[in-house]
Amino acid sequence: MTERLQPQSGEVIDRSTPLPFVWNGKECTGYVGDTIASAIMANGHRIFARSMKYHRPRGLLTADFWDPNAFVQVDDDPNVRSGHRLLEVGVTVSPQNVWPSLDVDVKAANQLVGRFLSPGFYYKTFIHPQKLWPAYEKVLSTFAPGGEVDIETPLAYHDKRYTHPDVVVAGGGPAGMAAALAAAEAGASVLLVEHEHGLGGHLRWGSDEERAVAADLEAKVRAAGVEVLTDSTVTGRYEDNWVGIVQRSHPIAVERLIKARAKTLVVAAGLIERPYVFAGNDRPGVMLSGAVRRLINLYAVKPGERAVVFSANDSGDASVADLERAGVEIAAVVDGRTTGNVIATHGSQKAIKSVELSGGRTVEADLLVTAVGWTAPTSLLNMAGDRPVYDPAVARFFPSGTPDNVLVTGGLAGDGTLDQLIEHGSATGSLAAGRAVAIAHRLQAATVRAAAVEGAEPDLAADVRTPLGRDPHPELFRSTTHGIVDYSEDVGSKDLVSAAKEGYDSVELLKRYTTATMGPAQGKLETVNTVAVLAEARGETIAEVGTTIWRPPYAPITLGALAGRIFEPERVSSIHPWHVANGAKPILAGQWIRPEHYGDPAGEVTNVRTNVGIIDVTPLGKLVLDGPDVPKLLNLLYTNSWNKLDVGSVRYGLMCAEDGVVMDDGVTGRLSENRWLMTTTSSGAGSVWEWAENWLQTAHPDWEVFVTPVTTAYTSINVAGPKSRELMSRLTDIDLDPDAFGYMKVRTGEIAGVDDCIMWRIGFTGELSYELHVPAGYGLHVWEALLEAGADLGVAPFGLEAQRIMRIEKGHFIVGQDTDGLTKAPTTGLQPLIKLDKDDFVGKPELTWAMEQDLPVLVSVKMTDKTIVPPEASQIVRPGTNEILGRITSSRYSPTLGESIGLAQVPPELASAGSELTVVLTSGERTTAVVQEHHAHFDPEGARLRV
Amino acid sequence: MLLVPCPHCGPRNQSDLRLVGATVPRPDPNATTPEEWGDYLYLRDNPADWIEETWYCRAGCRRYFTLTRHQGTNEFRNPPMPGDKVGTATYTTISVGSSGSQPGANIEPHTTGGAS
Amino acid sequence: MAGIFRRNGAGDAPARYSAPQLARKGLTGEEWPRVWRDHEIKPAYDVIIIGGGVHGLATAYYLATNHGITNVAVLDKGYLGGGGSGRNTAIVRSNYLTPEGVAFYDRSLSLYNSMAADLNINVMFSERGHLTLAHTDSALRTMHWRAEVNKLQGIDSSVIDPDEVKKLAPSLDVSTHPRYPILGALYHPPGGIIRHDAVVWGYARGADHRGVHLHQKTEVLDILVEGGDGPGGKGAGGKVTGVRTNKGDISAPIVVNCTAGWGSLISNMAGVKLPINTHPLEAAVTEPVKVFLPTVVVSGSLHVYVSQTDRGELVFGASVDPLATYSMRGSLSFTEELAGHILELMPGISKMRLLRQWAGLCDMTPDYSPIMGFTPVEGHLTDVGWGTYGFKAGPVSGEQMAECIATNTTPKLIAPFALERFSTGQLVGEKGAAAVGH
Amino acid sequence: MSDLTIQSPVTRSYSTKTDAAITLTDETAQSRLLFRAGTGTPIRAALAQSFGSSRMSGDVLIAGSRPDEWLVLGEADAVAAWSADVPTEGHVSLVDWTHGRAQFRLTGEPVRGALEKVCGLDWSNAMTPDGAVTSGSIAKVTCDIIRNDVDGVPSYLILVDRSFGQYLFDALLDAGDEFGITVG
Repeated sequence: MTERLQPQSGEVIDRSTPLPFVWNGKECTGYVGDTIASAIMANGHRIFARSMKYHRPRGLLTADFWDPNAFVQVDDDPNVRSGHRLLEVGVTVSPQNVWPSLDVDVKAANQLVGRFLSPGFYYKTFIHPQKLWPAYEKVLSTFAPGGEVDIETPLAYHDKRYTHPDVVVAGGGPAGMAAALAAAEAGASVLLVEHEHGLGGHLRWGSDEERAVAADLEAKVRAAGVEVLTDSTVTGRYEDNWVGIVQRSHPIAVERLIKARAKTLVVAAGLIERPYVFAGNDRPGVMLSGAVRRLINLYAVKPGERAVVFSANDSGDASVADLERAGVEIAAVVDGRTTGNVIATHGSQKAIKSVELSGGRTVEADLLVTAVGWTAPTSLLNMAGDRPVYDPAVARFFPSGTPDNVLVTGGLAGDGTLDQLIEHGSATGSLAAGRAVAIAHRLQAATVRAAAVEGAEPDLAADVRTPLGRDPHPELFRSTTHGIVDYSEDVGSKDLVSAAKEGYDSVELLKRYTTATMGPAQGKLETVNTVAVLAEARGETIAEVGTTIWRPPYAPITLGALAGRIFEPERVSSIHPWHVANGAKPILAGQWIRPEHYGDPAGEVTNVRTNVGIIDVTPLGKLVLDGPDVPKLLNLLYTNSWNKLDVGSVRYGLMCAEDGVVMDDGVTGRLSENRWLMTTTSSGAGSVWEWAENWLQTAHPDWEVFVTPVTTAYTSINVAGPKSRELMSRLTDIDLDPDAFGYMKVRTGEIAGVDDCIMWRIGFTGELSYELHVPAGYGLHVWEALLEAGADLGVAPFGLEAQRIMRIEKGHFIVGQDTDGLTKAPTTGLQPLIKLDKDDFVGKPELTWAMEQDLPVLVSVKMTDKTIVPPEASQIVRPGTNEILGRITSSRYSPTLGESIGLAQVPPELASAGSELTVVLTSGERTTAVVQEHHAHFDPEGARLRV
Repeated sequence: MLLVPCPHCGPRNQSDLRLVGATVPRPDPNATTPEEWGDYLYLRDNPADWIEETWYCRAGCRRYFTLTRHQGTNEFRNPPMPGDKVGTATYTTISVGSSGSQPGANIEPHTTGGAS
Repeated sequence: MAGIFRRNGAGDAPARYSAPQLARKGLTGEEWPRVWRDHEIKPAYDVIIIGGGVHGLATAYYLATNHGITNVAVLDKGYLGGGGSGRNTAIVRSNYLTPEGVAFYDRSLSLYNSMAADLNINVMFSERGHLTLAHTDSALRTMHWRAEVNKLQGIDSSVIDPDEVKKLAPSLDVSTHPRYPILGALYHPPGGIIRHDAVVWGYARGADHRGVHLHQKTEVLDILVEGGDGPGGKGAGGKVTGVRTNKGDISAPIVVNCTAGWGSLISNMAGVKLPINTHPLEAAVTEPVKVFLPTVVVSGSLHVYVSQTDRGELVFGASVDPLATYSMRGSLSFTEELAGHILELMPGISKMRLLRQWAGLCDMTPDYSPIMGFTPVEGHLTDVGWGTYGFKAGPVSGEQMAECIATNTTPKLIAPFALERFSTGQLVGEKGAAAVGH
Repeated sequence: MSDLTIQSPVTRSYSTKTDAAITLTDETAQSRLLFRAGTGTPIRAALAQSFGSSRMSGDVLIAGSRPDEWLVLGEADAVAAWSADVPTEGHVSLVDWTHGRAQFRLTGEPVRGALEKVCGLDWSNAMTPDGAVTSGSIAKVTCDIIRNDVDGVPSYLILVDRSFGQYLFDALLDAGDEFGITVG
């Protein structure tokens, strides 16, 4: 029976604050400072879970974060490491992977058929009849391990932080603390990150003297100004020492991801105790020495009544002393450094009754403690490019070489007395700080905004540390019997041997075939034993077999912490508050939120065609081009010619990439001799700007042109409709007489009392229209002035949908909708705008050839049945077949014409007016459409535009 | 998060820049053949080795410039951080900005490919 | 041409995989025979295939099975399935945008469907349906486009509304979410996931037992070519004579490049330059939880795709890293973006934990479509440039490449993917819908 | 137009506190000029400010915001007065940036902590001293940032595309929340 001990000198529990909680449906009580696992044990429970495949009862093994048997569900939080997570008041803790209960588990019947569940058994069965596999799959998927996700879980507050410390120390044991202290004393800014809830590493559950050393170091570390994060993990080391840290202890965030650009990283991750492989090694009551030491010394929990200890090192020896002090009877101590060995445990499924030792001896016990060696958790070093090398004399891996900005200390680097470890840590911290100085100097010197640096760049400090020694340790991986290697995945050494014999005999193949090391501990406990068993099967050494590469993250991170605050920028025009107040239906266009309509798009169309409408077109990309060489730039970027555009005029241009594919279009106006305003599509605003800069900076740095994006410096409003001139005349002194201000002209002046407005006569709608570009701080004012001044003219706002309908009525195409990633310029029907006689323009050679090719043609179409609007992207096929010839790219019902119209891409042979197209509707039914003579369905001569 | 040595701003996070692509000379548009032009549009050297490429410092100085990067290790010549790459003596060979060279002095004009 | 091919000695009959066999071996403790065997490398083969992934192994398998050509060696510098075949997210589907793509992947899907029986190994094909979400008007239009093209090709594919999306994947947030509303989805019932490693092992086992030699840890250092107009007699007009490996030279009149990540470097060895840039593609997996996500979910706008394995893990992927590189180190920013985007879609899973991330290499071509078939060097064929779609295409690529090799003519299904298209400008239109193509 | 005031993109109202450690101020109503100038132009001498740094010149702040770009910021009258007699000969571009950008100021001792939550730049005194000018992504939007301490208290001017104004303002308030922030 497990129970709470009398107060222990190093215990971290606060007995004055009991915490009630529920475990497996039973009321329990723990204390502040307890982990969930220690509290459960203290309440007399030893079984935490059932294993994944065979559903065998499992108890604590390591009693820490890596315990493979101690995953629990805490309220809506699945897969909680009960060996690590601190107990909180009132939580409901449930075992996972049990059905119907922890005590009675129907799936445990799997044990009976265990001999058939050989590795890869899935692959070898359920093949015939194939139709039945989905049914098998359904059953098998109920065996999925792990807790349950409540998909209604609310998204809690998560955030992130960037930091740029000189030194990050991963691991707050004695060496890590010494490194942090020395670095801080050398003047470095230091972030010390400790996975456990307190600093000290293995000293935390050590002797009084050891804990005193730890406390002293911790006090010095804190006094030196080191930023200390406990219950936090360095999860990854990425390129250029970009270090990921998950902080689980932040006061306002559930978990916080810290991204540190560390000048140097000190890895002091310590060592992880390795389990031993033998028959019955997963029976509840088999524990590692670290587990019993934690339970006794930190949490005052008695782990059993009568123990056998199999010890091959100091940790095992110390556990004997701890157990004795806790009143556990020591039935036997078996020394792994000589010839002693553990062969098997015997007992029930739920408990050990006896331990079989080498030499035929069997000892009664309910607890077996093993201390057979260590795994070096070299994950962070792997991520830094290190390929650790196995040392058989010490039975663990050691680093073989890290970059200059990654240093290793503590147990990962070697062995020594406590003093030696601290001394090595201290030297490592000094070295890290010294190197950080050189790196900081370089960064500061290279960064233009930074403060000036004095003197020459210091040399990178040389490594003059006295290396730590290596204490011999016997190679103890597997006994003479077979047992579990991967507890999470329920993979035994026998499985590994047979998989290797089958041909899966490289580490990677073996891993994939058996799933060993693929579970939640990601090989922290299992990797070395897996490699050792494979080496044994292949008759090779561990070094020859090699090891797998540990991938990030070092410890799992919640998706919430990785996401952090979810920043999804959104942008709005100055008129946005008005749109919201006036019932506009919002639509997302890239990052912009725009009005799709104000309730009645067809009515909005009619109002534009009969009165006057206004639309907020602020997202239209706008670039100011300044300089004498602007025409050269325009000639290069557009397919048409820009040599003779007068001041006060605007022109449409088509822009292609070098492969001749249409990339953008828009209108550019000449405001003065050397100043032009270019407009782009809304989605192209950013890319056209970068495109122009690219050509200017790399191909023509001698051209005198400055490009400045002014998209949101102006609020853009299109005023469209037969009454638009009347409306504008009420708000501006600019001469609007058609002779003075004709179609495709631009004027600047005052509108509604606002200076420096730009107005040009163009429009997408086909009506007389003025596009206003108003300084954005006054945009809402002008919008409201338009509505007020035009009330008697019937002025009303219209949205994107009305504009879409009107542009189809006019046969205007939209880049990216009516064109696609392969549409070359001639398809658009704008051949007159492709000036092959220009000396050069982007895409010229490709377009020269394209003019000769049979490319698809963009045409306007009417549906034969006026009421059918085929969805955009409906396919055009050869009659009577499924052969695709083209597609409807745009379609709407035209309220102006009272019929269904659209644009389509068709092959040249179907492009002439009157051609009948067979269109397949979503339902599969077919209808027909007829190609029109003009692109514009409405007012093909453009008379309404030019009035 | 790779640190990219912008010659104007200094080392910046990769997310602040955009890799435009390998630097390829543009054929004379009035004398090129479809094969040559196809090569210009599509064919890039793709070595696991040093490569000349164009970067655009999108969030910083908004300049295009050429850098030399190793496509196997992502190391830049002019490494911004010493000793990051294992097994290559990167630290002592070249220095950035500290030897009196003006930021931007190592930019060469070049032509870019057709990617947009 | 088939006359020049010889047979390797056929292998022992492979052990049949079945439940009774499993029971018998379980009771008797009898061991399973090796899935594939080790052979001495012969001095010459009829066909050498570089790359022991699903493409290379399937090509070898179909050469032996469909064409009786067995004097074939598959060379891999590492272990079988260690590249893209073992690093992908195991999604299969056929709802592509172009008729070429649809026809091709539909054949692949039907081969996947019968694979368990054909190869006598349970590849755990889970035909669970595939949802591609649309968050914008234009994305919805593209979904319609794909659906219509698919339907005309006989593929089960349609656009469904948010309510139907919710029924298929209850964890998705289909409310009028302010930022990325789910406006609809392309639903493709035949899409699903498969146990990718089993596919590799199945083909390897099948090829081995038909006499193909599989040589792991055999790295090709050079492709030997004579008579070409480039340096060293390589390049256009040349003729392949064999390969040089870390284990010596091997003669062969036909050398097929079935690699991913190193595709351009391998063909460069023959003097053939390919329009390929190599980019890493990252993926990640969570800890297992009880199964709650029954379909494959893809969002192009959010650059994420996700499915849940029968083991309960969520498997995530994204679009390729814009940095062209051969470095396969994982990045933190990938997992950050991924988590942010997945929580946009499924805000209820914020407490799930990301367990492991990894990267694979993708050879990207300008039109996101492969380069298959003959090259200007006689005897050097490619099956490369698969970008992010390689795994899905494995079976059909193998089948078609085998036919190409055996008949010395280009089969119709792969004709659109010829190398020449980049100089004639006949690019394949798959790029249009390929922001995230899973 | 004298009765018109420049509308701010920040249109929501916020409560203010007196004891907050950080103050966020909306300075969009100030004037902003953007100069770009080719090498050898006389205005470069008049601006006399290198890329990455800034200084007060009378009542205006002159910042070298790009290798060939300068910002001049201040109250409308001061900016108008300053720009009245700058030489604009040669290859020079002058764009009134007043309406193109929202301008916010974050002031307070813990501002660095707030910025570190939303921006990956190094805000240490060595890398970003008073007067430093840079640009970078804040909450995923590209901003111009000028460190412009007020009476020795760290203070940063943040300029962003006007259309992102409300979004960024909210993101900054959120970032400052854990330190105590108020709208000034």
